[in-house]
Amino acid sequence: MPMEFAGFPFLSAILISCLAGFFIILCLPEARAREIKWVGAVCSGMTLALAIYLFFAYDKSRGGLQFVERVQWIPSLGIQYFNAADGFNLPNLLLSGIVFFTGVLTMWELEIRVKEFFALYFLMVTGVFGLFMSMDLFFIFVWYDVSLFPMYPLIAIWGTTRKEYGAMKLTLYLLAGSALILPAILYLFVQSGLNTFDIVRLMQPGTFTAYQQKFAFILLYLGFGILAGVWPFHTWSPVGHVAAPHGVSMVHAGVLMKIGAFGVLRVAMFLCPQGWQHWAQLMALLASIGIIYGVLVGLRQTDLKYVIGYSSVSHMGIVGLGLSTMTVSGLNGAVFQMFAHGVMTALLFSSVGYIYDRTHTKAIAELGGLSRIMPVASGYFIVAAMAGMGVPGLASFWGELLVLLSAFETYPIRGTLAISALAVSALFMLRVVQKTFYGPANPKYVDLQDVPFSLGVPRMILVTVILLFGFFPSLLLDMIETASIPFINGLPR
Amino acid sequence: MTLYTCLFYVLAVAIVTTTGIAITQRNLVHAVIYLVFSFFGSALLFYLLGAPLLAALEVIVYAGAIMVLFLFIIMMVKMESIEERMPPLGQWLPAVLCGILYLALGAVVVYTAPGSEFPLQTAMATPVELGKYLFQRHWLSIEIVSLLLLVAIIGALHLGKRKETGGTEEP
Amino acid sequence: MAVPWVSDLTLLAAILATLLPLCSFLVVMLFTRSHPRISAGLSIGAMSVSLLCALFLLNEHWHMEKPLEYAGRWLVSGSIEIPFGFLLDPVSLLMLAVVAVIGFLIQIYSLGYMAGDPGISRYYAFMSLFLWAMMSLVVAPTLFQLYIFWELVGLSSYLLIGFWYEKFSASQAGKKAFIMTRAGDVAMFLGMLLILLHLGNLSILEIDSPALAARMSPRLLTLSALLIFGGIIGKSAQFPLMTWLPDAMQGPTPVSALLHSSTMVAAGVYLFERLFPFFFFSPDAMTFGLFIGTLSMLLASTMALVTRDIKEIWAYSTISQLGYMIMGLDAGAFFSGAFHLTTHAAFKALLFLCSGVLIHTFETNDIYELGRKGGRSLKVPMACCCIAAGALAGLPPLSGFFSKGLILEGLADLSNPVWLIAALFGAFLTAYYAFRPIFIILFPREASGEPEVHSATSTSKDHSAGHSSSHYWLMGWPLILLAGATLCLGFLKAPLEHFMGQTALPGVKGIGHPVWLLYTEIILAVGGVGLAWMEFGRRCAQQVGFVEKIPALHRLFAERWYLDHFYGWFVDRVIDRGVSALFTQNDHRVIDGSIDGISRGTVETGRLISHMHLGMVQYRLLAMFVVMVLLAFYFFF
Amino acid sequence: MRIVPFGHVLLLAGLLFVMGAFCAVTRRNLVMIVLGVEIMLNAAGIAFVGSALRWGQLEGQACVFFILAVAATEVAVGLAMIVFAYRKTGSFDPAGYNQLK
Repeated sequence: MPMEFAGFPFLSAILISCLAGFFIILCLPEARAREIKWVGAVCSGMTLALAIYLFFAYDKSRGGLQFVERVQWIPSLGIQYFNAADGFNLPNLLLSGIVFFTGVLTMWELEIRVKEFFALYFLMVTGVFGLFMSMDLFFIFVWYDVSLFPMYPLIAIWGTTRKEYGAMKLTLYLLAGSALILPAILYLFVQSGLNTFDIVRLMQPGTFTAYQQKFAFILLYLGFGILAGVWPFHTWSPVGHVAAPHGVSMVHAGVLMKIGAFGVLRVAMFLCPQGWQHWAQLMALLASIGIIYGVLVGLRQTDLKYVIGYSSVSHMGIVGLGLSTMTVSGLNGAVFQMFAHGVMTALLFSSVGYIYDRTHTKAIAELGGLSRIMPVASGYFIVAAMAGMGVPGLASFWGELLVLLSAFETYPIRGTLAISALAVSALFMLRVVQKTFYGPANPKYVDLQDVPFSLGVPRMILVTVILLFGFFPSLLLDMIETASIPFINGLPR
Repeated sequence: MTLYTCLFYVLAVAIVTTTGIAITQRNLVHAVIYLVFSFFGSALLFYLLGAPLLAALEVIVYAGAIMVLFLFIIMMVKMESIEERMPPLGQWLPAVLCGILYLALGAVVVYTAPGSEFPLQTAMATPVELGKYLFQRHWLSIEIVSLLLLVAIIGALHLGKRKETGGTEEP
Repeated sequence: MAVPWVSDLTLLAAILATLLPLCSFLVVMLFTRSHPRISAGLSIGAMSVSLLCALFLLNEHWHMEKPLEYAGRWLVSGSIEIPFGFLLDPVSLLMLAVVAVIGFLIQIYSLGYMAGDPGISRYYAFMSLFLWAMMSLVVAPTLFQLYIFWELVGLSSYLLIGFWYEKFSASQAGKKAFIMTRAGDVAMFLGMLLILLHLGNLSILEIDSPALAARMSPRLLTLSALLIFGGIIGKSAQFPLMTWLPDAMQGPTPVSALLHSSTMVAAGVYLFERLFPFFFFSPDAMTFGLFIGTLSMLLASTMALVTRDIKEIWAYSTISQLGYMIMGLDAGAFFSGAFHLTTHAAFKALLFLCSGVLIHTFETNDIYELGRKGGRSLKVPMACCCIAAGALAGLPPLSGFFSKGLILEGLADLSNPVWLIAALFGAFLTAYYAFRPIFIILFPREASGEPEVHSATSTSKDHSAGHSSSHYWLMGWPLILLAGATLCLGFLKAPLEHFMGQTALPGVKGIGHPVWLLYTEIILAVGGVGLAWMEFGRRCAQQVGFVEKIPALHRLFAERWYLDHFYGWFVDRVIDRGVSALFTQNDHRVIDGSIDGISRGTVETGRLISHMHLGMVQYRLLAMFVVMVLLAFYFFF
Repeated sequence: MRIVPFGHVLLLAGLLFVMGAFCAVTRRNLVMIVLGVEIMLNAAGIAFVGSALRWGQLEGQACVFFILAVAATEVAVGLAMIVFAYRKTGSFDPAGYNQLK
């Protein structure tokens, strides 16, 4: 097998530590819940450490693909194990690491069927990491499905509200997405005539005709777009988020939805740039509808997690809008927003998780006045909600700013529509904050404890990340730019 | 318009009519009896079309053996008394539609095919000729068919055997 | 990023001035939440250093030829570059000093006012955040940075207005403030993008230079000016986004003082000052601004005529004074607006702080009740209050007289006399409503047929008396300082005008000084005070205002011209029950419905097909038959 | 001596075939289904005999011979199975035979 490794295979190490966690947990007996959680924490911490290392070890001045690992696997079909890091996937890898680690810590209090939960959880995250780092179409598809199928048991067993319905809906939606992706990938494979699934080779200009690109792009866009919550294929996401247990919601909204957007970027836009240019108008339309639609529907929700779910729809609309602009800033903003939204949603779900574990309700009407009872837990939520409104100084502001700016430049009317959603999103977030955390304390919950320090760790990490990238956006943007500038400049005119 | 032509049409009408009555009869015994007439008609038609041996076999095997076997079974299990359910609409409507389509298609094909207007001339293949032909050309098939009949007999025996009593001899 | 800059003392001072409050915010939030004394000390300490730096900067650059600009790279994305830095010119230096002074005094005052509140650490943290945001806004060199801090100012005022979050009205008011200003911000953001698209960057100095006018067509220029003015409308609570400001008094009184004088609402006018040349290039936008300013000024004055809540009166007066500033600026008199902003900051802070003492002592906001409980017995606050009200009314020789006079002179230069007449009428109303509460508190009438509910007032009075003596002077000193400022600021007009005029701003007119205007102003102010005296002050007065004698008018004013009803209706009916409900239904019925329909269809199809798998021979026969027919068709055609 | 055009024989066979198929497909009685199959076989036989005359070949008639044999076999086995099934379920309705489901 011909191999190519540039130094120590850090990317594979991430996958291996995930899989190692998976197998160790499988081997441990069910009763040793404590050990299982520690194994989970250590392995996920290792992935986070590796992701952070990669993020800072990446040579920004050189750019391009780094940490390349390539092994021929099935040469006759041109399938290879091909991982690499660039400016687009490193932020996402970092995000996955953060959300994964904090997700494990958030589920620290889980008591039922701990072993199965963490095993499935690790499997899901393996798929996520694999997808982000893979540069081979075949593996992208495989990882996509690996990350999806544990969702069903995770939601259906450990979920809460209408869990079977939510799990079923989510799984069916996402499988429908993969049913669109697979033919598109095979179509590209066959049409290229190169007998390879290698994205780098397939993305050479002139590989596909304009017609082929248009056809494949729309399939890939819709297929991955379903996972990214593109309007009108978004209804799985609130339902799924509500039903899922908190740690899963975190990964789900924080990372899994990014997979969709990342897939659109990595597969659809990389391979079919002309298709992208052709369909960009449609993308922008759907995205801006999604932005305003998400907040308006969220306005009427009565369940805390539904609210977050719809805000995700809106924020992912911003990502989609950024991807549709065909400008450097739009792409930067989109990738930045992927990262920022991931962290922010993870924080939202994490704090809601804490509150739900104590009060056993997510109905906004039944909560109220929580700020008095648990100021710290409320504080986490409020910070995340502020981030959701795009308050400066918090990470998602920059993503929104860049996206809206370039959207306004490219599509003035749709951009204006999306910008006007800013006001509504404030209304919607503040309404939730007011009803849940302000007002007189509910006597039912007066005796509840605030977040102790040990349980606050994951939330603190997330807040720190939000603030860090809110104040120093260049940390992330410089990284993204190493990928976005060559990509945009390389587009056929 | 020869006598043979008249004969053919008379036979054709007779066959179709009796078959039609047979398949719509609710009483099974009547249906079988009508079908026997249909087969007699077919036998005559075979004779008309120059196959006397086959005509004889038709009468003996079809009208004689097979139909009698039917009657025998029907009477054995007292089937006349059983109410037959009307088939549902979803069942016979497609059947009728397909039938009509099929007939229409057949008619079109028959009339557009080049050789369909070819007039049939009377001729006769004597039983001797047919017998010789069969045993010269198709002796292996004859053997296979005989084997098939044997297998069928054994199979029928096996199926008809009553488990609890250890089996009764079935004709 | 500050390393090579440290040698520059100016820059160091600017960095210190703006950054220290942020540090104190972070430290308080993260570490000293449970130690109120340390938190307060940290916050005040940071603020005092900021104050010193601000004053140092003002002193250092009292004579400057051209604006100083420092910028460091903050963010680069494609062609968009967002620098972070400082722009120091007379406009920003003066405002920085004003914010620092008032912020510092209010923080001292809060020591007394907030004593005993469980959330005092949080209070000081938010205060620091607020002041940081405002001071950074003031020195922002680009519209981007300004917008960022503009949003942060909105956020921190949201947090402070809703500080007592257990009170429904407080959290509601905070929300309202944030959302209404956000609505304006959306317009401002659009305007900003419009400029960015044509100019390529958002440096304030470049926007103010005539180069921009050359690059944009007049219509686009007007459009972007109007959009940015939308942001000002929201922030400075002008018509039609004015109703959040009166509600914002639900926060602690020092917060209101800060909010109304030098930070939140001042930010809007400050932006106008900042972009004054830019607005000046589009006469249509200027006229529109004049119209909005006048309208808000008059509307707010009428509302102030009838309300009984002392803080609400001052809140309306803020709106009307902001209206004056915007009128002055829109009339082209740049210095008049800036000067009125400065003097207003002093006397409005004073007014609120005085009322704060009264409210703190008597635990009520109602002016009649304050009078009845003996508001006149608090000598220092009442005296200061009178001075401030006099400044508000424009009585000579207080500061408000000079600044308002400047605005009137600017308006007199306009060809259309309508604006001047409106402004003079407003001046009369101002004097009237400023002294109405003063007289009511000073000369209480016993049981004038007002059925007041005396619920738990006596106990609360004891409670407040317990700690008031020690805190009284903590609150008193800032009052006296501010009263002094109110008294003398007017005489600083000439040096300030010289200072502000140093960096040549385009479009500033030479202002004439018609003498009759001065007299008219004095006569109207005195007339307004006199009318208030006639109705509320003299011994046999009924203490019923002339507006209250006309029920319809009274109702209209008390209901704030039904603006709130309109917004309530709009948010509730149109957005919440209209669009939002429609979309929710769409989600449930159409999208989910069709998806569920598909799944149900699949299940039904499966059931249909499963009929064929009943083990029923006839269906198979039928299928064979059908397939045969189809095959026949296929082969023959 | 002419009898009829060849097409008419084929039409007759086709009509009979359709009748048989109809019988086999729609009647809710196993015996009638087998009967329908018999009719179809018979129709095929007529077509064969006609073709044999048309081309003067004995091959067609030979086929009919085999068809007869197969028909006899089929009826023997089929009827035995009917009896068997009747003993199992007590019904001749094909819809009742869904034990494999």
